[in-house]
Amino acid sequence: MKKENQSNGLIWAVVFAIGAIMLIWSMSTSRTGQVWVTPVEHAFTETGVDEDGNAQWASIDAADATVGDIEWTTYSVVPDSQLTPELMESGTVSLSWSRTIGLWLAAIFTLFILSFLVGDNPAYKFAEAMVVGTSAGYVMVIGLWDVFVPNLLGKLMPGLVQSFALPGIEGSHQEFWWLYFIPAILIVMLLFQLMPSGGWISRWPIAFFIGITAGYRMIGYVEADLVAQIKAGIEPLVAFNGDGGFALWPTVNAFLLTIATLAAMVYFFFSIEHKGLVGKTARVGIWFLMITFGASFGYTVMGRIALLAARLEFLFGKWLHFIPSHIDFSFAAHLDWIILLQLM
Amino acid sequence: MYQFLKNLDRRWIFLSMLLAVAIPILMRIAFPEVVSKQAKMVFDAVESIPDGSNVLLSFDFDPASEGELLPMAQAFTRHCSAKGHKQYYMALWPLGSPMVDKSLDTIRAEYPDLEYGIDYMKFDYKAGGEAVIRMITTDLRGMFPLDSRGVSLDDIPMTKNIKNIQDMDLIINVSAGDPGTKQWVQFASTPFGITTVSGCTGVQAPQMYPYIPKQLAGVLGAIKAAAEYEAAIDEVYPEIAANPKAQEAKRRMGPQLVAHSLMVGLIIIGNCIYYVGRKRGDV
Amino acid sequence: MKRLVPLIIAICAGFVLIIANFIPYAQEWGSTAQEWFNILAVGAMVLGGGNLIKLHLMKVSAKNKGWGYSVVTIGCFFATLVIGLSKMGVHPNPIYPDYDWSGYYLEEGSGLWWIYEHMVVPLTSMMFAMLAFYVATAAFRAFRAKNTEATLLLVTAGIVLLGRTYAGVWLFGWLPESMEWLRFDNLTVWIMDIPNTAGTRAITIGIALGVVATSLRILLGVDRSYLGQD
Amino acid sequence: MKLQHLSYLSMIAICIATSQLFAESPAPPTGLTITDTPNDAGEACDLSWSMSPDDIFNPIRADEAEPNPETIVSAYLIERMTDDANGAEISEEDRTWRKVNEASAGSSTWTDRTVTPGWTYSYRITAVDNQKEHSEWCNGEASVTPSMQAFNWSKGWLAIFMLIFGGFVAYFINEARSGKKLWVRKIAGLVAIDEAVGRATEMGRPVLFVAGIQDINEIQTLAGLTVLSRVARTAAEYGAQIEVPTCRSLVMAAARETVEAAYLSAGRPDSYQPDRIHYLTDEQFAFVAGVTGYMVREEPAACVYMGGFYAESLILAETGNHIGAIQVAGTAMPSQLPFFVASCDYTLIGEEFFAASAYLSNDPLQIGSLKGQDYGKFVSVFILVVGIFFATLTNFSDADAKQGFAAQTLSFITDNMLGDAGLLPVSEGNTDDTGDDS
Repeated sequence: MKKENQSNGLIWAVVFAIGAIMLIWSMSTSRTGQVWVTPVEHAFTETGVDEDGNAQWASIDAADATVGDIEWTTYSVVPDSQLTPELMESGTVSLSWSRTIGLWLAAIFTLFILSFLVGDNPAYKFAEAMVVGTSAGYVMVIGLWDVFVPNLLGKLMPGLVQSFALPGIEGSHQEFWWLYFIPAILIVMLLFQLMPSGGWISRWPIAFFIGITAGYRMIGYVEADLVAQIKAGIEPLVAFNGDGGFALWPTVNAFLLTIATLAAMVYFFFSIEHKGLVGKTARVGIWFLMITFGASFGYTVMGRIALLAARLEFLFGKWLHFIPSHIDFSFAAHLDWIILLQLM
Repeated sequence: MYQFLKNLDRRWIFLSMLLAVAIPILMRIAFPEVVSKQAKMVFDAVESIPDGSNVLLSFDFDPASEGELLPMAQAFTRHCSAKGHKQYYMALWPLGSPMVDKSLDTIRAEYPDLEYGIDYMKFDYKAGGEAVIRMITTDLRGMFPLDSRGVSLDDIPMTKNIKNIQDMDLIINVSAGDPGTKQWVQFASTPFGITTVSGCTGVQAPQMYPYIPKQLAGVLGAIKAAAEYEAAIDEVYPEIAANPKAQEAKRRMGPQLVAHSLMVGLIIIGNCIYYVGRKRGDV
Repeated sequence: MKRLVPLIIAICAGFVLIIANFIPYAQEWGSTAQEWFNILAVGAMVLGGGNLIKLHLMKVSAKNKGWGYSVVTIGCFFATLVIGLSKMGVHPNPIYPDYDWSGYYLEEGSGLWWIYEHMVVPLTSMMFAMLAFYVATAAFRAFRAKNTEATLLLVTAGIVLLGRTYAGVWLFGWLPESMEWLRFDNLTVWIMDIPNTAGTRAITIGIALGVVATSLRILLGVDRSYLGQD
Repeated sequence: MKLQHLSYLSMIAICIATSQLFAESPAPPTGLTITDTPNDAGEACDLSWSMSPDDIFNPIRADEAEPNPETIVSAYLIERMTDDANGAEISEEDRTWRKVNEASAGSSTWTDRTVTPGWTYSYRITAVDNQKEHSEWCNGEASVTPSMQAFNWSKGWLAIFMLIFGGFVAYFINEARSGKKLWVRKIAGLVAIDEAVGRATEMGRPVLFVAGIQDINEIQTLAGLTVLSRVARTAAEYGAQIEVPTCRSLVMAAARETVEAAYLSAGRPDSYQPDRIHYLTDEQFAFVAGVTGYMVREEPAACVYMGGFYAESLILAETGNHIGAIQVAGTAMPSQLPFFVASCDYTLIGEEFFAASAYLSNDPLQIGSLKGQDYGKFVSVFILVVGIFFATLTNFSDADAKQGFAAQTLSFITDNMLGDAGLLPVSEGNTDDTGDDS
């Protein structure tokens, strides 16, 4: 299986050469990977107090802000199409170092992952280590701010949460708020798994949710996938035109649809041996399953290529500033050449 | 030649795929689109409801699928904005919220007359997937007491009288997986009969076909259908047709065509090798 | 005892939820349970994250091969966690400017946003985009007309691939109107409408029944592999 | 009367008519009926009315001439008043008529979902034209008190189906328990798992098991864990190492219980290494990056993928193929099946995957459930065939015979059994108001 090394050097050389040429070319002609921003001032002043005693604030022009008002600045990106040399020299926009570095990092990390195609290498290992660590931290942050704070703390201690993180929520307990002690207790029980001896307590919350899953999913699947699909399958086998005449092709299609559905279902019978008539029907069923898989494959390829196109557009467009702005529809006339070139 | 192809290093295939996608992008090749039946069904579902209807747009995808689904999501946004529908945005994926923001940016830039809170609004991301869907079919406020800016729903004109999503005239779901179209069909469209259309990734599209037309009013599968949908919009709304930003999906079809023909070429070559190999008896 | 109590918990929880589905009074219990599940899943991240860090720390302290990468993982994990939890660089919500912690944790320009935009997004979406390469090799290597089944698979895939681009229209543009159904784009529509719908429907119904049987095995206490040992 | 007078009179009449025309209001909608929405928790009321004759969408207008442009209905305004709050205090706002909805022209039903169970409400409706002129109010025939129902009868047949399917499974489990031998066909690919683990042992390389990327609130993950229990047991018996990276913390916790129990039942609790079952990250592609990295470095001899998979399926399967591992996959994600079929040595398709978890355990009770599953399938096929038969029959009969036996049976199957129309068809005299064809 291992015959990679023969062409390893050649492939690396080709990849590096293409990349280097593009990078040098890009840097000599445009502002490769630069992000320019324009500052946006925000200022707020206190306008009064509402019936609950909370201060009310209104947005004001930053130039009018005085002591006691709250002010901050954000930055918005200047689109490439608007970024002219005159604007860059006017001083109203500035080069954002953090975003420029970020863009370069993003491009380099993209290439690191891409390098896995050539073979496992330190660059990929680095990117892999980083993406695992970063994303694990990221999902924990999301879980805390999106679920833990509003849905657990916000229910159990609404006053506290209202006063610091979510000023928009009601500061008092809702009806049945104490029910949320249950998930809190379940979390504590789950963490018993960290104990060397009390690990079995953690089975309780797991068992609870496995039971819930079994009951909850079963109904959903029966209702939407079983009953509704049987209902959708009930269609007349014979079709007529609008004027009452017999319609041949719709009838053939209706027959095919029904036969194919039943045949494919026969394939899934477990307690009948696939011999004789049943065996033949099951075989036809597999054929239709294979057509289904083929269609699914074709559709999926389309999606995957769109994803790659998006990443390459990021590299060539946002980073290297290579992509021309006009769309060329004239290639439709040269389709034969494109396909011929492909097959070469 | 046969020996070379038989022992072909798979990295040459990788390289040819890279070039097949990269070259059309760099040259911005595009091809004309013919509107298919499915794209027409989806277009009609949005077009046929009266102007100003309530439309729920749930963007259940993340940056990983942005290349495939964002052009479609943007096309839905433009179509709804041009029709003056009331747009309620939500996201069931943790990283989906920024995708909705891109649509809101589009509205602000291209439809400055539309106002947040009156013509469009956004719910924040909520964890829970299908549980969120089930909940909001009966009780919207139970799940979303506030909008994404932290304002109570009772203080927003367009949500003041909305009890739950059964008040929606149409659900548009752009989805890359789970939770996504299947869950919307299972928990909103099937039990409550809310008209639903889906824009989904190519991989999901074939699974959605059995739901048409009763449980789903139409499906847009991947970038090709998005391009057709763009073409359908162009026919009715010339101002959108004139907007180069509204042609994203069509532009993406250039690399598609070249890459697809490469795929077919690879399948053919693979089978030639297999056929020759079997003749020579070394398979 | 260590298995019996959780078994009873699972059985009761499951059957209550099945019945709740038919009782209007209890129809939201399932959603509530799922909400609790999400809370528990966040709590469980302490287990998962802790385990991740523990494994990598062990690698570092044992100076295993590639321990440097473990340092990267640990560093990135804690950096993201600290930046995200402290809402570094996040401004307050403009409606409540006096609440310092009221801002959106992923606000543009903030620390977590920077990590998300320049590290999480490019890395994960490039990983996803790698599929474009893998489908190519899979097609080249695995799609061989060995038997009827494989032939059907690859012919369908080929038709759909071409039918979903302009090539499908272009290749068969010369066909007379009466033969237009043979054009790849029209054939694709037919494949999706008839064989694909049938196959998918059979799979869907089968899966639903499989889910019923699997659920019942759990609820009847026949399958208890998740319960560990006594 | 003189002719002159007559013309004066007629002029006056025209003046009055035109002045009235400008202030003309549309004709009101009629027959507002309010009912408590059936089968719910008492949180909704259904309203229906007959459209105003000035509504251009009104079907009775179909063959009338041009509508009067001054009185075309643009919307219906619905107001509500709370009569009784079940003993609670009624707020000032609720005590008077207040607008609850503006329905668009052409609509004749609306469901008010802002009601409180047990309270009593009155409704009234008016038509509004483009000049904002209101018609006279049409008051609802009676007030309504929404109440909670004890049982959702629209799901009655669903309950029956659950009982039938569940009954089959329970019956055959019981059969198996009483010692009856049940035959189930061999599922290709399951034998391969033992083989793969054996080969891994010979080569001294680990076995990789991935239980999908979903959490334990998904059935597929549970089915995957059942297979894991078997794989872990075989690995323990052979003395092979098993590696289980997980995408969710809870799956890690559950998988540890599973594997530990498997090692114990294989009689080798001392070789169980909990750290081999470890969490990576919740993020799908970061998880894949980690797993593929592990694969190219450690080169497991066997890879088993059992659970809910998404796009990562092909990345895993192609990488596994590249390192030359034996690969067995099983998933109920139809979209990922083509990739597993193309790249793995054996693939369990959809239902087979669920069956595998029972089959592998070798437990007669679990195999009994497979038999029950088959009977469920048989019932489904039967209903499908009967339904298609009657649908075809109905299609043959002409339009006048739509009330015939075939049509009624078909409607019973699709609307009652498979729909939400309740246990039995609505009686003859009551059919006119069932406008929906769901």
